[in-house]
Amino acid sequence: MDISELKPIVESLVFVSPAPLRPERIAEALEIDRGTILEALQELQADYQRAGRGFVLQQVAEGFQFRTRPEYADWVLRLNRNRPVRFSRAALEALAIIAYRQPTTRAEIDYLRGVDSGGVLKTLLERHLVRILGKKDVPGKPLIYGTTRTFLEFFGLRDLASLPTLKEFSDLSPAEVDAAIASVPGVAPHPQTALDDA
Amino acid sequence: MDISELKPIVESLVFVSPAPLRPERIAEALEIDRGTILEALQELQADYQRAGRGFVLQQVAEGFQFRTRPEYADWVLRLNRNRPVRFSRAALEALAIIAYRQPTTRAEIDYLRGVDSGGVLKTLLERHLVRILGKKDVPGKPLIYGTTRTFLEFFGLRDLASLPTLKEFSDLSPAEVDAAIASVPGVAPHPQTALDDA
Amino acid sequence: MSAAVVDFDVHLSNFEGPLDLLLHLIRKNEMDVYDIPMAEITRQYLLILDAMQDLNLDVAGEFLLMAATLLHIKSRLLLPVSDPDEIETEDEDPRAELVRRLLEYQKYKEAAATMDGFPLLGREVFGRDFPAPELTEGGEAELEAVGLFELVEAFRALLREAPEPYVHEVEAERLSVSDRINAILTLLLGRDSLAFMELFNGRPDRPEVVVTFLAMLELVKLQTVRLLQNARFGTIWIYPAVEAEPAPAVDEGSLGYL
Repeated sequence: MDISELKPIVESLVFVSPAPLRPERIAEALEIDRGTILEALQELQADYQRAGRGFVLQQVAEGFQFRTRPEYADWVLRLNRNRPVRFSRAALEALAIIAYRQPTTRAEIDYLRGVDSGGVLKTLLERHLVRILGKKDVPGKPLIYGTTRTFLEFFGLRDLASLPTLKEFSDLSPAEVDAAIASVPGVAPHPQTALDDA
Repeated sequence: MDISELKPIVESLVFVSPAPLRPERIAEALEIDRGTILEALQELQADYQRAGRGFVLQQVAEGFQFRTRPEYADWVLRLNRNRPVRFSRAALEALAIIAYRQPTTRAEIDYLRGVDSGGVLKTLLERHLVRILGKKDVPGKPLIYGTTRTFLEFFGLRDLASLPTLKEFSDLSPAEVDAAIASVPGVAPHPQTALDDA
Repeated sequence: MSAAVVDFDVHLSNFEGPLDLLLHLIRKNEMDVYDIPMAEITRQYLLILDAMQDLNLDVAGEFLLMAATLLHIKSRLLLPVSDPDEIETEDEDPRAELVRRLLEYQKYKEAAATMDGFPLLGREVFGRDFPAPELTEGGEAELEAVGLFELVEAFRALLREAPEPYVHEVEAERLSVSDRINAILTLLLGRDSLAFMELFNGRPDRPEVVVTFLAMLELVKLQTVRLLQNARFGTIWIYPAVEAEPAPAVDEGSLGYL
């Protein structure tokens, strides 16, 4: 099959998929090598970009998905009468920490933000942006958290590596943070006693 | 707004609609007369027809909808057939009960879920997530069930001890437990339509 | 209260936490984060906390804990250094950990702001998060038992489509749940399945959708019908619960968790 025949087929498969479609799955279904599929996808991507269409082909969460152009957001929201997705600053901060430091623990998030993050963590779990990866092999066996595929889909990221690099002001190693958490009563603050100490 | 500006907007609205979209609804959302909308839709229809695309704009009962070209139906079916497994809520519930209470019996699972679990239990056995450990030494000799190595692999757990304990969920709401369970790889969460603020 | 504090919109709720507040003070006073004047920043920080308490606002424990930390660092800076060697070894600058935390926090704060600037799914961009009808009409797909969630989703979609009620046009008799139950059962007579959408003629209005929903729930509760769906958000099929031949293979025999 040549690429001009392949393109509309690939297009239809991406179109019917409710989630980003991986090139591997297309390759498997069509019994065509992944490289050729990827080529077709990239050509389609360029075609859509060029043509001033209502939606474009985006590479996201290790797959490909059609998505509307950002400039039409208001119209879509008006049609669906939906409220747009919103994140509180607290949720975004916690999410950023988890995204960049995963696997990470609740204590680490609390320490880095300087405030209790239980509530936001719950919200992030409920929204399937964050998941429990398991338990950390340290005393107390705290749960460790990481981001999900849904996180990549929400933020339109191809994979975790495509997160923008952090501005390096300083870098606390996980070991340093652990040590600090152990030595600072910041995790469960008792304001009165703390004030007396001072 | 002239028709060339209008077309991609209309295109994006039809694209995001799960059901056929009536021109009246588009007209309402965009505050543009129905005739103009209909004109844009018909032009789009012709564009898609002409271009040899993977899908076309079709007028179906009461509205417009993008549909893949009928000649690609076989490919779509092939893609669909090797779709990743999806857990039903019932299967997840039964699996959670078995994971946390093993060794456990069918009667116990039925009792805890309040419904018959024969069907889901069969599915879990077929998928090798659950196995029969033996028979319980009580009258009737009911079969007892436990989880398998496949279960651990599927959920990315090293061993059963690394399953988060129920106590760790104790101060979490049922919704959060759901979220935590659903955030496990391979378990697709319900697609979120409108997310509320944190 | 000093002018420096008054002129600034004193709301701890504007700050994500004590680190955020400290960063604000450092930036506002153009202080060098690597050489923070502890006496001055502690003074300003405490003034803001006092103002909060004057306003009877609850000051979160984290803010008080940071106040304690600032006072502690300040007092350690005031201690005379007896042995110069001591500084070289264990005792680094008492401010060091605070500085590291501030810089680290700033890093994630900026990352969060950057991420918020991305085109978000459901805010700036939208996809098709539902399987296309092509996927659900093949009939080959395995049927999954429908749960309450899917049912409610289907009705929500209908309600979005349904026009607002024309209050005076609604006749009370038309809206009886028991009538609707009978109507559904009649439709089912002699058929082995019924597509959910067949329950509605043309464009239903809201009361009709709601009454049909209630009738369906009632029928499910009475175990008179079973609901099956070939894919999430696919067509919902209604089957009579008592039937000559078994329903297609499904995950679960009945409406699992209703």
